[in-house]
Order: sequence, then structure tokens, then C-alpha cells
Amino acid sequence: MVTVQQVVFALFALMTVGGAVGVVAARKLFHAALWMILSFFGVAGLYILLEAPFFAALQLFIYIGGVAVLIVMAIMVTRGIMGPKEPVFTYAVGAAGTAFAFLVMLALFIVNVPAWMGSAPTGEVAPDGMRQLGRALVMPSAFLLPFEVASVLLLAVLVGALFIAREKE
Amino acid sequence: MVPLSWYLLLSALLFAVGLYAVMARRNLIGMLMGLELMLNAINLTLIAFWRYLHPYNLGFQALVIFVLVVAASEAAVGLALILAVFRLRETEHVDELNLLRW
Amino acid sequence: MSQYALIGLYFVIAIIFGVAPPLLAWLLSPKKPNRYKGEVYESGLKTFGPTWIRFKPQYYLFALAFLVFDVEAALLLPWAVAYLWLPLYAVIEAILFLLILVIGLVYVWRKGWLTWM
Amino acid sequence: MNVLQFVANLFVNVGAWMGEVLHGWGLSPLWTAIVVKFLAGLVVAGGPLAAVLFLIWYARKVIGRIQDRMGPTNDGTAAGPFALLQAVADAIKMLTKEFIFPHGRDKVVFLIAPVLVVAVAVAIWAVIPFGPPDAGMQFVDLNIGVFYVVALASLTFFSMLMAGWSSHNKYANLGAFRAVSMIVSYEIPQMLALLVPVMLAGTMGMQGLINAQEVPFIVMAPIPALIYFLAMTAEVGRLPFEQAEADAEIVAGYFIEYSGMLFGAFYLAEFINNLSASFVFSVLFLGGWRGPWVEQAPILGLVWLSLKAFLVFSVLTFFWGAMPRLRIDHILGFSWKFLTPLALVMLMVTALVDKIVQIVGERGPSPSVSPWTRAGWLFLANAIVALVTAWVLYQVEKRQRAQREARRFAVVR
Repeated sequence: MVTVQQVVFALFALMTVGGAVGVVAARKLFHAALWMILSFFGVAGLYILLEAPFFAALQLFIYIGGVAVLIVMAIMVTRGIMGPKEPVFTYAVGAAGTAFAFLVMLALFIVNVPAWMGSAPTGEVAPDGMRQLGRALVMPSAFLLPFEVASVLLLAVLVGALFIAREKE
Repeated sequence: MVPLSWYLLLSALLFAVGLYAVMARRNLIGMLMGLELMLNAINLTLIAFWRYLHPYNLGFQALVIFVLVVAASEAAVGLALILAVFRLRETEHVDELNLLRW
Repeated sequence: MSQYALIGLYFVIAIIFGVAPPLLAWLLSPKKPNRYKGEVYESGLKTFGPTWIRFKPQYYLFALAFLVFDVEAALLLPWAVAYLWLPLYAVIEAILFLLILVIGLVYVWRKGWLTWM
Repeated sequence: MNVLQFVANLFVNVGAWMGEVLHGWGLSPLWTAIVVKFLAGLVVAGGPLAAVLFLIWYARKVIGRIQDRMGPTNDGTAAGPFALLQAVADAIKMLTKEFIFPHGRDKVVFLIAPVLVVAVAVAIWAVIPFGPPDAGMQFVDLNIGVFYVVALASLTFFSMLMAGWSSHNKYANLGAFRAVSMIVSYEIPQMLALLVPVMLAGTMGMQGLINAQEVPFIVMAPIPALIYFLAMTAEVGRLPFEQAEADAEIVAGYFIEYSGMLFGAFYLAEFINNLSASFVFSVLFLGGWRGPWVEQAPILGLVWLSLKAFLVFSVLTFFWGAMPRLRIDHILGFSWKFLTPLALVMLMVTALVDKIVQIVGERGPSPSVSPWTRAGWLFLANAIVALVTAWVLYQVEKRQRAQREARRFAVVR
């Protein structure tokens, strides 16, 4: 019996993988970026299905509204816009194909782990999960250190990226 | 209900396609896109494990957030580098970036 | 979950609202294309040079800075939701988090990388 | 049940009535609920569209008056009294105009962009609370409320970039690039200002935000409200931040090559975004549906919220009529060198002051702090920050003027 959830999962899974295949197969870089956005959107839908709406919104906000915008703008700044139609299947196809086969085998192995076979989640999601998360991020006993280190990382990225990309006179 | 293994299979597939994009695309920006797909696959795995196995463990969620931070940082620095390389060499094709080959 | 099923339903409506007007107009409007109508519109002059001009990289610097602060704001969202229930030292830690980034902003500003050249 | 009672709780009653009717037709409860919700969704999505038809007329009339013109009139046309139907006439005109497709466009992307921009603009309305909870006046109350709005709005960037890229036109490209880099820059102060109400309310849900506003947040956080308003003006592309269109410089920005209803889609989406931004601002800072007699008659919530949003929309329109267009580097500089630092400072100050007030208040005779005490201290903090900001700006201006004078005299000599 196919449930509604499974249909929705299939839909988002198709979006995700289809988008990813589009990234590989699109001839124009701009189209590849648009496929990538479709893929991100599919992942956001899967987060909703996994009852993590905050992360779905984060996915939209950071990946689509941030990273993908930057990538598209980079395509527009550099010549990749209409650039030479690049051949998709190059000498890397062998290596990548091997990796792909390996990962598919890994995935098939994953399917057979008994602990992961159970279809039902082990518990309910806490209704105030976001508040707990916010609390955990600034608690010294939890994730305070990574939180502050993330800030330092962002500082380094801000200074470093602008230093690299600036116009030198 | 959707079994956990479906999510794992899906993210393995996404990771593989992302890896393929990194290896087969001959353009720096295209490779970066592949990287972002791979990071997405990781996040999807984490969220799926969190939901199915440890819904009360905040570590998974925190880890997802930090992966997001790293992904965004990587994109920012990577794109800045691509821009700098492009300005220097007027190309972003890895096959043409052969200054250090010999 | 049912909330998000409703959001899904609403997305369907939103897409209907997006598709319907152009579709209706497509049915109602005349279709008489000719080769002059489709020419690139650039104030009536004939277009010259390539369409894909280079943009000033300065635009891009702002976009890079945007991404950093975007992530920072997103990181602070769970903290903001938990704020009312946090002790003082946790608030100060978040302020420290912000201050580290302020250092970056001030540095970048002082160096003049946020100034249009 | 008399008529007044029916109207007072209109939406719940209509929903219940429709449910009964559908049930009478033999639909199962699940499908009844789905159909009723679908119809409710059509109302939520269609209401703003109808409002926009009026608001286009209103905006044109107001701007006409500001610029000493008449605005739309009904001289020689059938646009009704005061040309009220002008927007309807425009809509009919647009529906019957030919689509002109530029050569060299990207066929699919060119068509997706206008559809996407309208769909996103409409989708935002799902979470706007038009009335109290249980009054059937909010389509769905997500617990990520405002974040949903912000996250969805980031899809708008792509409709811009797609439109600009697929048009195969220099101006369209430049317009898209400018628009996105501007909106992206203003997203930062907007997000930082948004964190303040979220912090004060302790939730991102729309109803939770309104519940916390016994004192409207514009009193508790006037400076973040101002920052949010300015950033919002930029996000919806209104003057003085109208770089996206800039009809005198780059003809019409990223949708220059669109014609007929495809152009109409961008125009419509722009107005819907203006209106939804006004509604979101009203919810965040002006207390949403709060107002007298809402408990007795929930329908009044819709009236109060609409009035507040109309006020905000009017201010946006006055800006539109009265402001000059700034240069792109000035706009970006204003965001990065003024709004963002100020928003960061405000976030820190609000967090610190509110927490201290809370802690001190809990030590006092009564265990909880009254919202007015809280508002008083926060307002004071805001006032101090405003004074310091004004002083800093004055100093900077003085120094710059001294430099300018020195340069001028140097040239003369």
C-alpha cells in the first residue's frame, strides 16, 4: 500500500536527484545552476517530510538565497555565461563512474543494515525543538565552542574572501 | 511511513551524482556546484538519522547547522578564488589552468 | 505535519495564480510575430558588441560579504527564539559572537573594500 | 444566531456552513476539509490581488498629486468615477496584448521567471494572520512564521536573475545584477532587525509575535523598526532604492524584454510584494490584528490589520512619489556602512538591556516584569543609541566638510 507520505517522498526525491543529474548534464552553466536550485528545493521538501521545518527554511535561506545566488552571480561575472559548450563526458568519466559504482554499492549495503530497516521513527519530535537548539548553541556544556569558532571562521571568510576578490589597483 | 533506508539511499545517490559533477565538470564553478550537492547529501543523511534514531539528540541539528556554515564559507572563499583566477588568467577551465603543471 | 500539507496545498494555488494570467493572455492575445518585433530593445538603437558584458567585480564583493552575514543571522535565529529563557552569560556569549563579526566588518570597511572604486 | 454574530465571526461561520453543505453532498470529512481549505486558500491568494487593483489606482493617484498632476482620470474613458476602474482597464489591456519574444532568448527560462515571481509573491500570504487564532483568518500558523516569509522571498532573486539572463539584453542583465546585489545587501539589516522582535517575543510564529505585543514592538524597538522599514523598502524596490527599474538609466531593468501579461506578472508581483511587506511590517512592529473589540468580533482584526498595512503602504507610496533615485554605490554604501552596523548595535543593546531588565525585575517585589516597564527601558536604550548615532554622523559630516573645504581652497590657490 502506497501512502501519501511515500508519494510525496518520491516527488521530492525525483526533484533532488533529477536536479543533481541536471547539474551534471546541463551544457550551459546557468542551466546547471538552475538545476542545482531545483535539487536544493527538493532537499528542503525532504526536510519538511522529516519534520525539520526550520532546516527546510534554512536550506532555502542559506543555500538558495545565499550560496546559489553567489554561484549564479559568479557565472554572470565570468565568461561562463554563454561560454564554450563544454563536453560533459571527459576522461574523468572512468574515475567518476568507479566512484559512482562504489557509492551505489555502499547504498545497497546501507539498505541491508537491520537497525536501519525499521520504517517508524523511534520517537516524536520535541515541539519546542528550536528553543532547545538555541539554548544548546550557547550552553558551555553543549555547543558553545563550535558556535564561537563558527564566528571566527566567518570572520576569516569575510576578510579572506574580500581580500582575494577585491580589485587590485 | 517512509523507511529510513530510502533516505539513506537517496542521499548516497545525491552524493554520488555530486561527486560525479565534481569529477566530470571541467569548469571551476561547475565543480563547486557538485561540492554543494555533496554537502547537501550529508545534511540530508544527518537529518534523517536525527529524525529516525535520535529525535531528542540536539547534536545532529547542531552539526547540520555547522555543516551549513562550512558549506557557505567554502562557497564564498571558493568563488572569490575563482574570481581572482579568472581575472588573472581569463579562464575558469581547469584544463587551461596549467601554470603549475611543470 | 498537517500544517505543511496545507502549505503544499497553498503552493499549488500559488502556482495556479502564477500560471493562469499569462495562460489566459496567451489565449486572448493576437499572435503576429515578425522579425523586427523580436529585436533586442536597447532604447531604439541597434545593439552592438556582446550581450554578456563584464560586470564590475565590486558588485561581487558585496555579495560575498552578504553570504557571511546571511549565515550569521541564520545562526542567531535559534538563539533569538530561546532568548527569553537564557541566563545573562548566554546572552553575553551571543554578543561576543556578534562582536567577532563586527571586527571583520570594521576591518573590511577600514581597508576600503566596501567602497566603490 | 443573529446576523451580527454571524458577521462578527464571519470566516469560522462560513467555513462551518460550507463544511455542512459539502458533507451533505456526501463527501468524506477529509475531503470536506481539503475542499474548504482549498477555497480558503483561493480567498487568501485572491484577496490581495483584488486589493492590488485598488492600490495601483491609489498609488498612481497619490503620486500624481505629489507631482502636481491629476493621476488617472476618467476624461473620455469609461474608467468609472475618479477612474477607480483604471487598474481593471489596464489589466484587460494587458491580457489582450501580444507577447513579443526577443530573439536569442532562453525559451524555457524566459517563461519560468514571471510565473515564479508571482507564485512566490502569492505564497507569502499563507502565513499572514488576519485575525486572532481560532477565528479562521489565517491560512496556517507555522512555528517558523516570519522565517518562512524571509526564506521564500529569497526565491525572488532567482526570478530576477533568470529574467535578466534569459532576455539576451545588456540592460536586462545589468538590471538583474544591480537589483540582486542591492536586495541582497539589504537583506542583512532586514534579517538583523527581524531578530529583535523574534527575540522579544521568543518565537517566530506570527500569532506568537502578535500575542507578545501588548505593547507594540515599535515602542520597544523603534530603531530596528526603522531599519526594517528602510530595508523592506529596498527589498520591494521602491524609491529611493529603485535601482532595479531605474527607467532613466537602464530603461526598465531586468524585465525590459517582457511584454503583455508577462510584463504584467512582474508589475503585479511588485505590488503584491509591496502589500505583503506592509502586512508583515504591521504584524512585526505594529501589533498585527490587535485593536479594540477584537475579542468580541474577530472580524475587526482584519479591519485593524488592513488599516495598519494601508498606512505602511501609504508611506511607501509617499516615498515613491517624493524621493529621488540614489546611485547604486550610495545605496550599497548606505546598507553596509550605516544600516548593518546600526542593526548589529541595536541587536546587542536590545539583548543586553532586555535581559538586565528581566533579571532585575524578577528580583523585585513582583516576580514578572510588566510589559510597559520593559518597553520604557528599551525605548530609553533606543533613544540613547539614536542620540549617539546622530552625534557620530554629525562628527563624520563635520570632518568630511573640513576635508572638502580644504580641497576647494587648495584648488583655488
